[in-house]
Amino acid sequence: MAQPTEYYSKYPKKFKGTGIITPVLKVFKHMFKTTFHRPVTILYPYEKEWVPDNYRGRPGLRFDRCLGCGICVRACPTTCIELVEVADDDGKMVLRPQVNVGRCMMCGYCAEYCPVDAMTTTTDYELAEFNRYDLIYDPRRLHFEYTTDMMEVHIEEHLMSNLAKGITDQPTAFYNTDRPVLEDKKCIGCQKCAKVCPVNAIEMVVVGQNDKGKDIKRPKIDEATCISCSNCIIDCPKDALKMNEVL
Amino acid sequence: MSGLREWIVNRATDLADGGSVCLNGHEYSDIVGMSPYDVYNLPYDIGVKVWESLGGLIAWLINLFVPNNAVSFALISDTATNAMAIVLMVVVIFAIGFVTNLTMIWQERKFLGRQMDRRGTMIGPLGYLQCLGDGLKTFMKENVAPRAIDKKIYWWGVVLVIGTSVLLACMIPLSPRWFIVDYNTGLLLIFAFFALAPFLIMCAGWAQNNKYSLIGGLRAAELMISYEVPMLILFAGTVYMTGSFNIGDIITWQEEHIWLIVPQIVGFFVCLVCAIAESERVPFDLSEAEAELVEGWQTEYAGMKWGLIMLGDYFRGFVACALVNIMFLGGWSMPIINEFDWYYQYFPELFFVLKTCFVFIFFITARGALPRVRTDQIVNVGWKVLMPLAVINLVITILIKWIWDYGGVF
Amino acid sequence: MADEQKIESPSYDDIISLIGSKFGDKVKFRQSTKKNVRSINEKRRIFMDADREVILDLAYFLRDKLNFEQASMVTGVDWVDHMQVVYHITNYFNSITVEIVVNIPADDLHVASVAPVWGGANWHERETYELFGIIFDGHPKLERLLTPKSYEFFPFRKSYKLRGSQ
Amino acid sequence: MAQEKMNADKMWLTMGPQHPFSHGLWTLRAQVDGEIVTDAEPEVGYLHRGWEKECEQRDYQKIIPMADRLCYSASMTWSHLFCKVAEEALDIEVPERAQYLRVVADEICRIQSHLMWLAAVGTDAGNLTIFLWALREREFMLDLNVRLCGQRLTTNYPRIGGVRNDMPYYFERDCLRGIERFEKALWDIVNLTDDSSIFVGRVKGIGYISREECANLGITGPAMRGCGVDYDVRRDDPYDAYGDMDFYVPVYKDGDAYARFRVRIEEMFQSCSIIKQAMKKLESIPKTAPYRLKVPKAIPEGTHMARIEDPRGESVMYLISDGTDRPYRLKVRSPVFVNVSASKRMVQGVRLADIPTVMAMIDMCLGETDR
Repeated sequence: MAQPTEYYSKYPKKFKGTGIITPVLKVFKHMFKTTFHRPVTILYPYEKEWVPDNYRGRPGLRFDRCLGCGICVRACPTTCIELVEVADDDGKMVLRPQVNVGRCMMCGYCAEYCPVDAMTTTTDYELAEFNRYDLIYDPRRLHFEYTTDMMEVHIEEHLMSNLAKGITDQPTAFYNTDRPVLEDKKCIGCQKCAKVCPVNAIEMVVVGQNDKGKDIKRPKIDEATCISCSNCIIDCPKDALKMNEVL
Repeated sequence: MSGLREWIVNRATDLADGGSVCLNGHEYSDIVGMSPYDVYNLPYDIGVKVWESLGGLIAWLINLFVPNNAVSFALISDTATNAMAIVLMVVVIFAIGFVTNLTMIWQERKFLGRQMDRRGTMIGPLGYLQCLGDGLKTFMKENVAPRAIDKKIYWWGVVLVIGTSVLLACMIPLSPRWFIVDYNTGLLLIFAFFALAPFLIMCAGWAQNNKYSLIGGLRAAELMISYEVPMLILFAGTVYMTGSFNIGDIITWQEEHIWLIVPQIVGFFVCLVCAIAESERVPFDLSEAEAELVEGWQTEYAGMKWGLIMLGDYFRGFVACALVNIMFLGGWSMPIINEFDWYYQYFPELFFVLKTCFVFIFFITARGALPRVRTDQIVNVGWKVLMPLAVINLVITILIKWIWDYGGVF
Repeated sequence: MADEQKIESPSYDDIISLIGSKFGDKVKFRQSTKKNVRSINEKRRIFMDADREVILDLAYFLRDKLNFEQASMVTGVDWVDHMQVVYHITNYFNSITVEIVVNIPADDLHVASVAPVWGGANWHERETYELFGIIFDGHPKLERLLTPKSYEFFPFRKSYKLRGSQ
Repeated sequence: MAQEKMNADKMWLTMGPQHPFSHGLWTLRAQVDGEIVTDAEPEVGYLHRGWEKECEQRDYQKIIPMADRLCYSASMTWSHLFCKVAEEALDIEVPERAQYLRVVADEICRIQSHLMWLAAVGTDAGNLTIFLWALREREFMLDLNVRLCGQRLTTNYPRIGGVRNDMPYYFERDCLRGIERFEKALWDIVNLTDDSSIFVGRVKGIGYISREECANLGITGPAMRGCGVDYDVRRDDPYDAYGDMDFYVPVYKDGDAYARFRVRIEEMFQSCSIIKQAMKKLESIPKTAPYRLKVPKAIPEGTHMARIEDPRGESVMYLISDGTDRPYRLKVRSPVFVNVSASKRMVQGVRLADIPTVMAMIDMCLGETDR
């Protein structure tokens, strides 16, 4: 059984009035000590404190890795991320996230949920600007030079079904397990899902012909390349697609 | 430049030959070699020297354009020199007092910073210039006064509080040759001025039309009344021992016999506590207790008024430390090294200030180590602890004095 | 009388049987179906629905007889067609928390105040009043607490829509 | 209320919202008769932002960082509490490693929150050294937060079904070192406060509340244990790994401000002991053990309630879910909200100079009070 500490046991004794000698001596001693040692405060703009790699500063982006899937946009609690069209290295227009750092609350969800580790946290916390518009970081400016492994936050979730089976060494994440499933009756074959898929995992397959002789197309989802971004689900006009959550 | 020097030397020789310049009623030619306890006044001397250069320069410049005019001769006449020297003496004394005060502010901020494990002031060499910067910043603030105030008392209250504080600081002699007037009731007068502040603070607190400042002002009066009495009783002991109200005499007595801290060790600590309370510093800063009364009696004083109040507070702190120094630590006297000739030639002012700063360390440490005392406790301590101790100290002093003088009590 | 005496640390079954015998079908108990929640497994939660009329009697009974000393929380819920007031009452000796749900019809938002019973319920009831408009009869000072006194609407009702939604 | 009766002897002092004593935005209107406080009226609501209503518009995952912002110094316990109530709704138990990590994080949070309180006590009593020394120690605790989860205050560390990340490889060393250092440094601050007759004289015997009154007014946390109620949610209604922890709940029967002060200091020592135990236990759990469960986005229909021992008292969340991914209603029971309602009772009869010290023992945090 736990015991109270020395501090607690001192109390029942009647207060003797130790006077002011102990604190005065303590403070005096500390004065001499810190005269010869450095005080704990640091001269901030000239000296900086070391921050570990997993520090959650502003979000960073690796432009090449990003798919433009928009998971970060939906994960952001403050809606400070939006997808904008920018030219990539080849001059092609692609969708990339742009972050309003003035609104960002550094929760790190974008880095955590990113399926390809394109979004990262950074150790950059000095974000003051003269202008509010300067706080909007476009995809190129989000680049952070010293990205390390610790900054790619990974989700290492375990499936409850796996744990029940006794498997404890297979960490996974939603983008590995969750896949959209089609409710065939509702689908009208409009191909929207195939167009919005950022990884081209949806392929329209002809499954038959209707009364007028036109092809009936149904999306076929390549489960290996799908990243569970749910763009197709959101854009589906008839709510035919649904996310199948594996637990 | 050679023309200037030549001109001044000629004029000075003329004047010296005439023998008409007076210093405190003594002939100029008599000054050199006089007793330091009599009239030799270093600030006045500096004033004379400065005016000789300054007034001489002006007179010479005028003389260049209008040779042998009356104004030039009037500027370097003995009457003008004496008058201007007195003005410059005040300026010099105030300047030195101001620098001393800045040093003490710097000392407090730096020492307090070290006690709290931070750096303290950082601007300038060792952070010395921070106080000047702060003063400049306060000076440039807008001079705001609330509408619903009692204007006359609001302004005169703060002016008089600051004025008496600065006056007090200038009245403290730094050495036998550094004073304004060498008056025989010196210590008594200082105490009288010191006790004037709570009345003014109370008036100023009332005039601001603010509940916090009203309570603060009343607390200041309460505090002062309880701590003025033990202080005066201690003062009676000192005066009884040394037999004089004159600060110079008190210190001379201590120099010749012994520092009063030795027979009056109880009195020294009582005096320290009283001095902290008199200068309204933590842990006795009830009148400006920022936890419950926002800034106490200074709540409605903004900008430079507040800055000057803070400056005045430090002047009062300096006076309190200097009083402890004069009454118990022998003022400018140093036990061994004052045997040497060069000590009284060069160093007494410096050592006085150093000793005062040493006393101030106690003040700083008390501020660093102790929380604020409550109102009822503060009065209890004043009347029930310090007052009896002061009386005991007086009794001890009387006994020692009797033994000293008559070889026995009866 | 032995019955009137305070039971300092009543057991789970005691509480249910005593309340059941005192209030009959005015108070209905609910069973939780949760399997993995520790406090429910170890029988430290009791869930019950009470009629609006008996809430004050129930409160006095809980405090004076069963020694439930502290009102952790009083809150309102807007179910659009009716409202609920939910009480969480705690006993410090066996740390059992009782959850009492009182249904109130939407056209008559009155319920007896338990602030005289437990002082801790005072501000919670004020808050529920200002946010849901439920009036607690017998409350010592039923005024707006968090929102400005000039408000004439009840912001936490479902009929009060927020601007913009995600 | 001022118009009730003109009384020339008494005056109403408004302390707050911009007042050095009110740590945060709130007002205590005190009626004083000279220096004696005869009546008081707390007023809150300056920071009311409809937190509970906001949550009805957000996904469960997105509420976690919002729960962090309920209280600046107890962010870990608040987000923990929200995850707790969501787990209760999902009817799951988190993996063992996550439970111990949560305990470590919670206790670090408790220590830093109590240090923030100690700093506030220092300023309220008029001594800045206590303030700075306590904040210095708090800074080391915040550094541990940074090591563990990447942010100093808004930790966003617990997740529904576990924690965000396992502890980094250097955390164990840093944490044990930091705790050992802290235990020594706390004695320094104890020397400044508890060994100083002036400080003890300031807080002893003021703000008395009896045990029955304390329980009835719903005061919780250290303030309650200073009044003699022997109750701690961690021990009596254990959650996560607290059932396995061996710690002592300090209780004083005096019921004055000094007893509340002592309870908090002793709690800091006990928190150190809990952290050491949890770190020892974490060593025995393999590093590859699961620490986070995959949970569905939507929570099934039902009403759920969870409670936790916040640094300031017992905090409760009451969640009504309607089967979607957003809560139907989320009610927060803030400990300070109830404690501050009892401030009227606490300050009656004390002196004006005692109001800051009495109220400091409540440890105000307005973010969670007004919500």
